[in-house]
Amino acid sequence: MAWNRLTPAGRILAVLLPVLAIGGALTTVLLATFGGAIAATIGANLPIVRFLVASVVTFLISVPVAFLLIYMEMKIIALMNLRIGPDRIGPAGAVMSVVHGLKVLMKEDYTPPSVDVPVFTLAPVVVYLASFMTLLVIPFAPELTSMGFELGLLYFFAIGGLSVVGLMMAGWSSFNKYSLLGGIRAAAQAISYEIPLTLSVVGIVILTGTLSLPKIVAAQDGSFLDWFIFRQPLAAIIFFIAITAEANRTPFDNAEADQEIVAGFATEYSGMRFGFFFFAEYVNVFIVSALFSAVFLGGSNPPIHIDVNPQILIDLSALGIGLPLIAGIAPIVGTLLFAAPIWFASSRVKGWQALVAGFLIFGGVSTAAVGIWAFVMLPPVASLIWFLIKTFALVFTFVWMRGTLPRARIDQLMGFAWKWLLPASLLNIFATAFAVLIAGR
Amino acid sequence: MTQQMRPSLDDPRVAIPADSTWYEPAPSPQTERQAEFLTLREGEMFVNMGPQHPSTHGVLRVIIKVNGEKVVDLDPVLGYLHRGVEKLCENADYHQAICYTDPLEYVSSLFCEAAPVAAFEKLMDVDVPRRAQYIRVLTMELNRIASHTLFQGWMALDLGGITPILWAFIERDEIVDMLAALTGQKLLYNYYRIGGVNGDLNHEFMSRLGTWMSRAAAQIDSNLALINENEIFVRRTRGLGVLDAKTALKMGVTGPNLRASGVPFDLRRDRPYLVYPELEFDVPTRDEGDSLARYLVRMDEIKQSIRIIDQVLHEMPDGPVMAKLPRLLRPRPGRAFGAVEGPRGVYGTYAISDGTDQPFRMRIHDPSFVHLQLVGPLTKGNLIADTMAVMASLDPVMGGVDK
Amino acid sequence: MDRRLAALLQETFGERLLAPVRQRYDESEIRIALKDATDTLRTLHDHPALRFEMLIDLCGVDTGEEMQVVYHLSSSKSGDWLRVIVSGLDRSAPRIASATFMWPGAEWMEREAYDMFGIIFEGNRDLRRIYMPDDYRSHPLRKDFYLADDASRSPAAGVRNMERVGTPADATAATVLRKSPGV
Amino acid sequence: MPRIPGSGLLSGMRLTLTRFFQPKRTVMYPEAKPDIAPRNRGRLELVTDEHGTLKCETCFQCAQACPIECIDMGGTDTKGRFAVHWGPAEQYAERREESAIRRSGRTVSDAAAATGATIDIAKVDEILEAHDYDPHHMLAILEAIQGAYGYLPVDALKRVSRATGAWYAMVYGTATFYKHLAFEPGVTRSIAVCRCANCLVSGAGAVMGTLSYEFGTEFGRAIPWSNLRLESLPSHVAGAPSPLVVIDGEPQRDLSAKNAASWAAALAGRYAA
Repeated sequence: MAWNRLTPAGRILAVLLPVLAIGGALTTVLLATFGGAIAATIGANLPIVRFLVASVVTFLISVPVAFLLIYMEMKIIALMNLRIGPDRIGPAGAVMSVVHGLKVLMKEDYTPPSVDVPVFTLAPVVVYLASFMTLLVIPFAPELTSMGFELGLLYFFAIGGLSVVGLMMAGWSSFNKYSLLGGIRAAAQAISYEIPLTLSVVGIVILTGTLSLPKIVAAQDGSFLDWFIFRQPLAAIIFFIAITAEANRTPFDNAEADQEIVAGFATEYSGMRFGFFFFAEYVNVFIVSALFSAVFLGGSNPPIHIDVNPQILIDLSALGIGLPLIAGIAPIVGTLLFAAPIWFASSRVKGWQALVAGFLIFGGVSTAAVGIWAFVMLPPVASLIWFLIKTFALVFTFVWMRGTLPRARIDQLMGFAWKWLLPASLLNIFATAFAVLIAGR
Repeated sequence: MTQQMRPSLDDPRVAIPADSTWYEPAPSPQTERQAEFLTLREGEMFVNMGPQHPSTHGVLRVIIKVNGEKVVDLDPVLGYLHRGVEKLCENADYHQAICYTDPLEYVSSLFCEAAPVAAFEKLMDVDVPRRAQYIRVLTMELNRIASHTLFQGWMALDLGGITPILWAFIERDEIVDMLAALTGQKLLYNYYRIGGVNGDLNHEFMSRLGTWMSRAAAQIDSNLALINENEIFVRRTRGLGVLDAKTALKMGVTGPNLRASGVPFDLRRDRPYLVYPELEFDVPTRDEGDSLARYLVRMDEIKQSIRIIDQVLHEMPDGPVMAKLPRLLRPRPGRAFGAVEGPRGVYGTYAISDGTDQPFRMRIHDPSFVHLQLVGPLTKGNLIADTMAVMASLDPVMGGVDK
Repeated sequence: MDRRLAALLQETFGERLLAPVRQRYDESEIRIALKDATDTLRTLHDHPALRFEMLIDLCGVDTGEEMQVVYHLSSSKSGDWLRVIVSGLDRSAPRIASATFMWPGAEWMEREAYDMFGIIFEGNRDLRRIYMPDDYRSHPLRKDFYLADDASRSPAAGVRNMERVGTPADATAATVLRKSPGV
Repeated sequence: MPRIPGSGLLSGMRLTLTRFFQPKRTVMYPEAKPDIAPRNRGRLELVTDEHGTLKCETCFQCAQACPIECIDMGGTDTKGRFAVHWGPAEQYAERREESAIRRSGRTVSDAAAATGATIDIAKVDEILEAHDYDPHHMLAILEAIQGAYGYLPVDALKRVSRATGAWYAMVYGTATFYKHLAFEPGVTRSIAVCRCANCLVSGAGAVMGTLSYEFGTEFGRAIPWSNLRLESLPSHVAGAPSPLVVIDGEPQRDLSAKNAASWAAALAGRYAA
């Protein structure tokens, strides 16, 4: 038979091509028939569609963000330890965390006997869900906010607090005393620090009169002196300490203190279920950093507004059929253009080496050109970059703290929250309210 | 489906499947104390730590009875690293026995060999050449620094700081490499011989020592700055596990742990051996007796050790490093106790000779063994996290404890 | 080392000493009988001129004919070290009063001596095995404990158990015990 | 001196940030070899002089002094036939006994040290003679001894060790490694087939199939109607005939896939209880 003589690739093609052809035809027919109705439905339910798209995109970006943060943590702490850290996989070891993720995927997913199976299985899902759901309200840029609804801040605290439920579930269901201790520590700590966390932003809510994160960011428009970190410094300090505890980061990582309770709630987890906890932790770090930069560091606002307004308008549609041609030819011409001087400059450089170098240079130059153009011309890009710079500066601070500080003891930690942070945040609220009253008169 | 159930030995109120035995320690009490320990009151449970646990400093198993996070009682279980060194030494001749004592305490093995060598030299009335004595002092002090820097790292690690241990290992690695250039080995030096040392100082060692000395003090000081004044570290250790002088003496505590309680007991000064009487150094003591004091006393000792090394390098005489001895050593029947002041306390060896070429009995006393007894009394009433801090501050090494 | 210490000890204990006080290098040594052990230790601890308050080491010794318990004490008054040898414990059933009433730190060292020699310290609250597993039957440091030799070298070659209680069947008393009565 | 709260934390943070930019101390091991001092004695090796001859004069002092006996000396004689350990074969036995006495820490009487020959050692000598006292044929020797006695007596093993110069540990190890060699007179009789690659290629699989079919049981199980067991051997020495089938401790050299069925029938008759 002809089938037997086909290579594997050929077999795949032989199956795919008819399927694609039939599927394409059917889709065309369906679109032609019901297209108007579908478009009308989408148009009528735009918020729902927008929500679905936003959640999918949010879910998808959470994984690379976690990979990036894990790599940052490995590398930065290594450098602070006077080590080199990951350096083998990818440039400067950058792909190391992805490989870790793959390793976690491939490991045995072991469910110990005598655990409470449904709860044990659901716990990592709940934790991960809680952390990436909060990503929805992060205002990356004025135009790039997934769900900029009015109760954003409240939603954030509510959903963020939900991850404790997952940790408790993990701790309880594991049938392990370390897990139990870890889960209960996590719950106690999160509940204690929720209060100063929430109270510390009340001052800002009083000042701005809104709970919507994009509006809070918009309220900090102007120079960097308008940022709330300078207008509410006490709140910023309290908030920073509280989010450190919320994200279970050193010096408040008691829930998984490996010197004391091995791995806390995650002790009995292995494989990808452990991976979910691990990812959720780093997504959490990213989220709390983003929140801090949105609320206190002006979010997507640049520190100083420089009013340069170069109009680099490129009307791509004017090119007509020339656009695909240019898009096809430009890389080849550019590569040759950059390769030629290298090849002519030295006789030791082989042709292919010059070509590769030319391609890389062309890639760099064109990316830079497009990037600069986008930064200048597209406000969301500039805003996003400012936002990410601030966020990652905070992430760096978190990693830096992890590289420096020892762990606080659980009772000192709780005492600190109740005895110091809570009164301080209340004081901040009263001071702000008083100031608003005075100024308002 | 009815499954046979039975009450858990761990907590009698919990019913578990009758055929499951694997998650319970299930010990049967053998003594009064153990029976008391195994009785659980309302709200208490056992938490088993070790033999594989991130902060038990080796293969130590600690059964902790907790009430919530509060430690009610604890029972260390030893023997996971027991090698029967004393018995092996009884079946080896005097030279070979020294080799067995090396791996007892892998963090500071020079002290472990210094003690039996001292005992054997007393048995055989050997005079050690002065140069060899200076070399011994030099290498022992280097080893003390290596041990204390490592202690600093471990202490911080047990309290959750991950950086100091790696900085500490940089210092320790340099010392270890230096000693390897002198003795030939990195961990189990086997360098001291009855009547001297195995090999004179060489150029390799001296050049490494010189470069290290030129920056050691500053580097160690700068490492200390990371946690010595750190509020979190200080708050976690100050007032924790307070050991007063009287209890310390009764418990047989020696070394920095005793000096942190205010008793200036240091063999190097109180019962001088080698050339220590000729050297000038202080015995740092503190009165608090808490974990922080134990930590700080060790850090002060590093500075004194550097001072001693400096003096030794200046005053080292020329001469042989080995006394003239017969190949086969048959000391007269007798008894001797050799003791040295190590980084953890008194390392002692009680050797009995019966006139043959093998020790009749060789008793090895290790300070960590005594100090580990204190973990229970010092942590009662504190939190689980404090157990780690107290254990780290006592600085036991399981290789020495388990012999 | 204090030469007067010998005279003082001789004067204090007099007839209790089984042998004259020996002093060599920086160690003094007295030897007492089993029945005097507790009293002697208490006197050494409390006597205003002696004050041997620190227990440096406690260990058992099997001489092949009898058991001994050896205490190394350090004086907080003069800094002298003293070795107290309590001899005359029965090899087949060694018993002695515990020193934990005075030095709580002796508890584990007594446990070790119990584990290694089978010496029973009366009054130790926690006298159980410390190194060997609970179900272990013999006491490894006794002189009649046959060291399991390398399988290739020993005359019985590789078929010997690690743990053997009592004397091997194929050995005569003279061949097994390495005795040192003078110790 | 009152201090600002948090200043200790900040100074620590400053220190880590300085270290962040300092040169790193990692030794990139496989690429960069560590700097090892010339005095390092991490590895034992034989030293040669400038003419290329070994400096070691085989005085055995190092081997005797080594407490954990990790130094071992051995080789073959000039004809490449006899294995030599700790010197010439005739000396070796003496030295070994001496070492044993020394290490066991007690004096051993002559009577206790002498090997009590409880078996007729002549058969062992014959077998050894047939194999030219060559320790390289250890498996064949042991199989032959097992054939002669039905099991491996300890005295015979000692004799083998003494005569071939192989360490007792080696003999003992060889004997314990192969399942078909027994130390006690057989109680359970067994039919064992080797399952190494060599044997499987030359038909062990067919033999196993035939036997399990004929006896009506699986490998690793006892045969219900007799005291016979079917077993599979994990490995097999190179050069021995294949497939290696061991019946009742006796290696069968002429059993193959073709005649397995008739063998099984014969065995069934022989062992029927």
